Amino acid sequence: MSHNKETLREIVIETAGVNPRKCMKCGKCSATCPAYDEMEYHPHQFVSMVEAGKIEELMNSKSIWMCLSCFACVERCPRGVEPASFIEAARLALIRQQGKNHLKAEDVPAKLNDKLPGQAIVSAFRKYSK
Amino acid sequence: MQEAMMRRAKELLADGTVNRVLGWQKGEFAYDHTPAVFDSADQLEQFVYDDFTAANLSKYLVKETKQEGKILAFLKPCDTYSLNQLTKEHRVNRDKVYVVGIGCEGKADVEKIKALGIDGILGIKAEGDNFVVETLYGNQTVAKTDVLAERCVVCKSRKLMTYDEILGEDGEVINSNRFDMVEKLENMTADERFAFWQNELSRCIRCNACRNVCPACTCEKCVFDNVNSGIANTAAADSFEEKMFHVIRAFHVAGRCTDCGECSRVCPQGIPLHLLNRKFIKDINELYGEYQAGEDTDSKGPLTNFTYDDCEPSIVHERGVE
Amino acid sequence: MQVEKKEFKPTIVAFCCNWCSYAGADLSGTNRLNYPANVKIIRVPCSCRVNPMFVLRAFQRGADGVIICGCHPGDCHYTTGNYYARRRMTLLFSMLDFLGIERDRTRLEWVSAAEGAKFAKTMNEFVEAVTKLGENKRLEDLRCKKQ
Amino acid sequence: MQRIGVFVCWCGSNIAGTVDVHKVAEALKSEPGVVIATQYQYMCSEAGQTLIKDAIRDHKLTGIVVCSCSPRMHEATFRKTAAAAGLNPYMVEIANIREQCSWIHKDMEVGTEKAIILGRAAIAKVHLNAPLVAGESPVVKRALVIGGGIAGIQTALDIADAGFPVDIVETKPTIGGKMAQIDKTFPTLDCAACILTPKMVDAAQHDKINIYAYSEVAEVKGFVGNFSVKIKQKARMVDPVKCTGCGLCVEKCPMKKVPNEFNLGMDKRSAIYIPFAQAVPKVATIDPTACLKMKTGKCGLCATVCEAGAIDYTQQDSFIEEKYGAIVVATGYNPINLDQFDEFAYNQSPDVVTSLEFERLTNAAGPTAGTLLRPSDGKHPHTLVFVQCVGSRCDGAEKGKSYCSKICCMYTAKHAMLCREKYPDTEVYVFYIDVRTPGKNFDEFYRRAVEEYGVKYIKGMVGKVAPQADGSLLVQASDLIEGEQLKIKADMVVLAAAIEPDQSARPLATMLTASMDTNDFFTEAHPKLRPVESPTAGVFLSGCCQGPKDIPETVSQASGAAAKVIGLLVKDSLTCNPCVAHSDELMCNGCSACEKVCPYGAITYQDKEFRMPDRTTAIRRVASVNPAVCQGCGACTVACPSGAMDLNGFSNSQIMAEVDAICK
Repeated sequence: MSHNKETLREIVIETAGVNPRKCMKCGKCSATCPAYDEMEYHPHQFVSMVEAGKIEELMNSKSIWMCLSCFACVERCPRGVEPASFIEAARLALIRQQGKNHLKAEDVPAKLNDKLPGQAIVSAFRKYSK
Repeated sequence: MQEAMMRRAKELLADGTVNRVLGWQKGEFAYDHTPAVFDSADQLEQFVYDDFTAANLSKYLVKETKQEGKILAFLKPCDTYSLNQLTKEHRVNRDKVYVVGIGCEGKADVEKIKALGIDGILGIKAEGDNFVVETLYGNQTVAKTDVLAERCVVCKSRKLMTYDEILGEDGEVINSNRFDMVEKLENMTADERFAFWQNELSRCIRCNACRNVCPACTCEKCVFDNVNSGIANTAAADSFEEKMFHVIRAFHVAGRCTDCGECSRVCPQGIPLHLLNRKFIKDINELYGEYQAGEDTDSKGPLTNFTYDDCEPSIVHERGVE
Repeated sequence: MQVEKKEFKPTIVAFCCNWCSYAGADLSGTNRLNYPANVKIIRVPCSCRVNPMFVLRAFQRGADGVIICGCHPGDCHYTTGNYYARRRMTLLFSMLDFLGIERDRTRLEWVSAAEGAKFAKTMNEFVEAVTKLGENKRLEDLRCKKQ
Repeated sequence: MQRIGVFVCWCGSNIAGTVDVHKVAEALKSEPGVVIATQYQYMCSEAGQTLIKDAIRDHKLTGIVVCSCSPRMHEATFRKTAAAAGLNPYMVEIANIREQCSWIHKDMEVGTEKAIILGRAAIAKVHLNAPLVAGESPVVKRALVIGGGIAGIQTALDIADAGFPVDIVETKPTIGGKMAQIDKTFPTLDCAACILTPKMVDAAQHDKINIYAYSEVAEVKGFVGNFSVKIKQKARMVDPVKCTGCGLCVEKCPMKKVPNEFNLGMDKRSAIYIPFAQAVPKVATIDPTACLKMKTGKCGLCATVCEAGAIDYTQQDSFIEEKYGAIVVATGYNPINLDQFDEFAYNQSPDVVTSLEFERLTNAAGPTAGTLLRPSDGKHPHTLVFVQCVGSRCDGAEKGKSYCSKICCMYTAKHAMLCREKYPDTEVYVFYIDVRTPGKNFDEFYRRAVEEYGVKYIKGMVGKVAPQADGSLLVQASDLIEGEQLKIKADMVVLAAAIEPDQSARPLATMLTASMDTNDFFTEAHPKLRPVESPTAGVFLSGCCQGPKDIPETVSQASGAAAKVIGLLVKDSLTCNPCVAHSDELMCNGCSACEKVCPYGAITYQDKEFRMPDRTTAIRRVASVNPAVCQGCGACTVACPSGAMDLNGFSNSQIMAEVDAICK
């Protein structure tokens, strides 16, 4: 099902529960983001993209899967804008569509290795599947 | 006790410390003794003191102390609280009163005797712990404790607060549960409370007995009698004005009322007016700390005082039953 | 003939202290923040000037809600006025509640000269609460009722 | 019967836009006592006022009601108009049909109906107005300045130059404030001490200025023109008269390990100390918490060394009571506490400093005698990182301040420029969100830092500062223009911390009943039109106590406040507010409930003789209100059960008449 640009943006903002307009473009979230280098869109860009309504590009980007959801950006943002919530909302908007689960339960055992902490698996399921 | 008081009064009259005596004299019946001023020893023959001399004499001192000479006053413990409060408000000149504090075991309430179905009362004699009531239809005996006045059942203190001498023994402050009825009302729903007070206050005939007897209500000219006060009214035209008179009167005496219970005692319609004043006292105690009006003659009353961290009025919304 | 039910519009009397809440009301006006028109404001020098008589008078004359606004404790232009108002109004509201009058008909709110938005929000909330309660039946004086 | 004139103002379209002014005038014409009801575009204009004056004369009006904007705007104007036409100025009532009616209701019909009701309430009130005459109260021709920074000094100098005596109260042992701690000042880079100390000396030598250093305001009573202030002089244990400031005691004092507040704790001072060389008054002060003699009774070396015999260990705090006509608040600012910002590792590494600490490090009288060295190992820093907006422009609720602190961009440009100029080998980064340079020669100054001195300005914030094992600081920041994440090894990090009011401001505001905003800055009477006065009459604001500002603005505001004070002190007496309480002796019970609630102690009692109803005379205790002291708050009118106490201008009957008119 395709959403037109307006309702998708509203859904993302509503699920994130934060007002993107509060962002004053200081870039502190990107400064603290440990996964900065692997992302083509950086945390401060998520916020301005959500505000501009460019949700499709965000959903098709690699960045939303690179986010470790360590919430450093949420902790450090002086205006309380919570960029991580926007990434999470974008992810949810994507994986909630039909058959878009990023992580299927059956291909987990293949990825397992002993160094992988249990918590990582749990958080992966939280992030990557409905 | 009556003889001791009469003897003492005569002595003080004779040696000139006082030139008149404030006490009670027999009324029409055996139970309605009225306060009276006795100027001479032989007038004192009329003097009476028993379980029905319940009137609080301190309010009479407002007028009496304006006259010449010192006056002897017999005050029960709860009366002495009122005298302290009147002294604090400069309504009574304390040095022109010679106070004889009298111990008190509680006064009887004739309405309670009548409520037991006894009528046609000719005389009442106290014998030990009960009363012998002579009536047209023969005698009845009634236990004193069954007909004790409500305010004496929940008496707050038998301690004499101010006195120049004592007859009988001084008592102690009593930790009584005088707020139970108020609590019961508070736990009712708003509709039940409204119905209760609508029923009670609708019986008010605005005889102003409560105002005239209240030792805290000593204004030179009462707001309700003063034509240009804006709320002058001497008779309640509808249920609003019935409530308004009693709420504003309760507000004026709030923080000053010593809970002496006179207003309910004299109310011909038997309206429990003391509950309004006790509600204010209970609120003040709970919200701003224990305060007993009349305990001293210099402390600042709760409504002429404040602390920086008093509670907000919204507490009324959070408390109690919806 | 179907009697058109006149949509209940409460009459609200607001006592605003000249230094803070009246200025707050003006500020909410300057910012064009609207609140219902049935709130009418009476200017008093300080919240401690509001006598319980005035509150009862307002209810008698047909008001459905009375709200008193004053400076935040500590900000009073007369240093201690609002502390006395706080005690008096707490006891008055408690007594009205004791008599069974609906609690939401009376309210006290601290609004500073810089809080235009808060003033408008408070008024909107208060009118909504009073409208929910309906007409003031328990403290009404029939002679003053609008026919 | 009153003859009332009603004048409805259009206020251009402000009122006429959503209120049918003709209908309002028409409706109010039929109110009892109204003889004329007209409307006009601008009642407050010259023409409007003439319209009123003519109406008063033609219709012999005894009272007027103006339905217009808030009384707080033009009540005074219309009172003057009435007075000019011979009508008592207090027979004027204003119905606020703009801020509280036309501006907040869109629907014309609703607005008109409400305007009519508000008009009726004002008419009901004016019927009961009594002509009042404003009393006079004397003005004490002396001013008090609280705070001895550049703001306080400048205000005091200006007031003293106008010939009025001024007292400065400063909590620290010397005046000078924050400016004394600053090295250079922007935008001209002249040395702060060089331009400040002459003013401090002028203040000390000025015969009209009296300085209470090491003192604080304990209590303020009274009102404009008539304040009585109790000043607490903290004990210095040194007699200010005898002490010559030679500093011998400071040298000889054995206890040398006390953190020196003047250098923000970056070096140590002795127990008996003089904050800095040019201190005014140049008097030693003993720190009782550190002095061995005070704590253990041993030592006493300074007393033996002092030739002037100025040391006196038994000195106690003393109080001075003084009368003033005006009070100026100049309590200044402090950098905020940075504990909440642990991402910058301010508490973890001594090399992360605030800008004020950086000032001290570059200052010749500072802990490193002017050479910029790393506080941790004293080495020369090669790479410096300046971080802007630390704690400023946050959401203000849990963390930091919501406002911009205004001066950081400029002083950081100054620091960066000085650092590059003195140490060309250093690399200086400044991470900013926006560089704000709103002043004369400000932007040119910032461009010089970038173009001439090569300061690297990077748009983006620093996210994290991590102290490394080798003592350097790893700064992780984002460069929003290049879209990169930078990791810089820095030797020093300077945080441009937000500034907040001095913590002595809040208790002082309560004492002065001056109101403050949620950030504890003093609220000005009007943000644009009266920025140097507090709403509380007689209290004036100078410098950062009213909001963040730089030195040029502080000095101009200080002179502004001084001008206002001089305007007040020139008057011999002030017309005082006639809307004061008065007691009806016949009804007064003398129960002193009113005296207990009066905040100004304006009520006294006396025994008076009265003819009683039964032709006897009696002495009765009755209250009487002193109109000069009473400010008209009305607390007494409610405490008085019998209604004897009433308030002019807001009497019981008037307020009840307004209630009736509104509810009708």
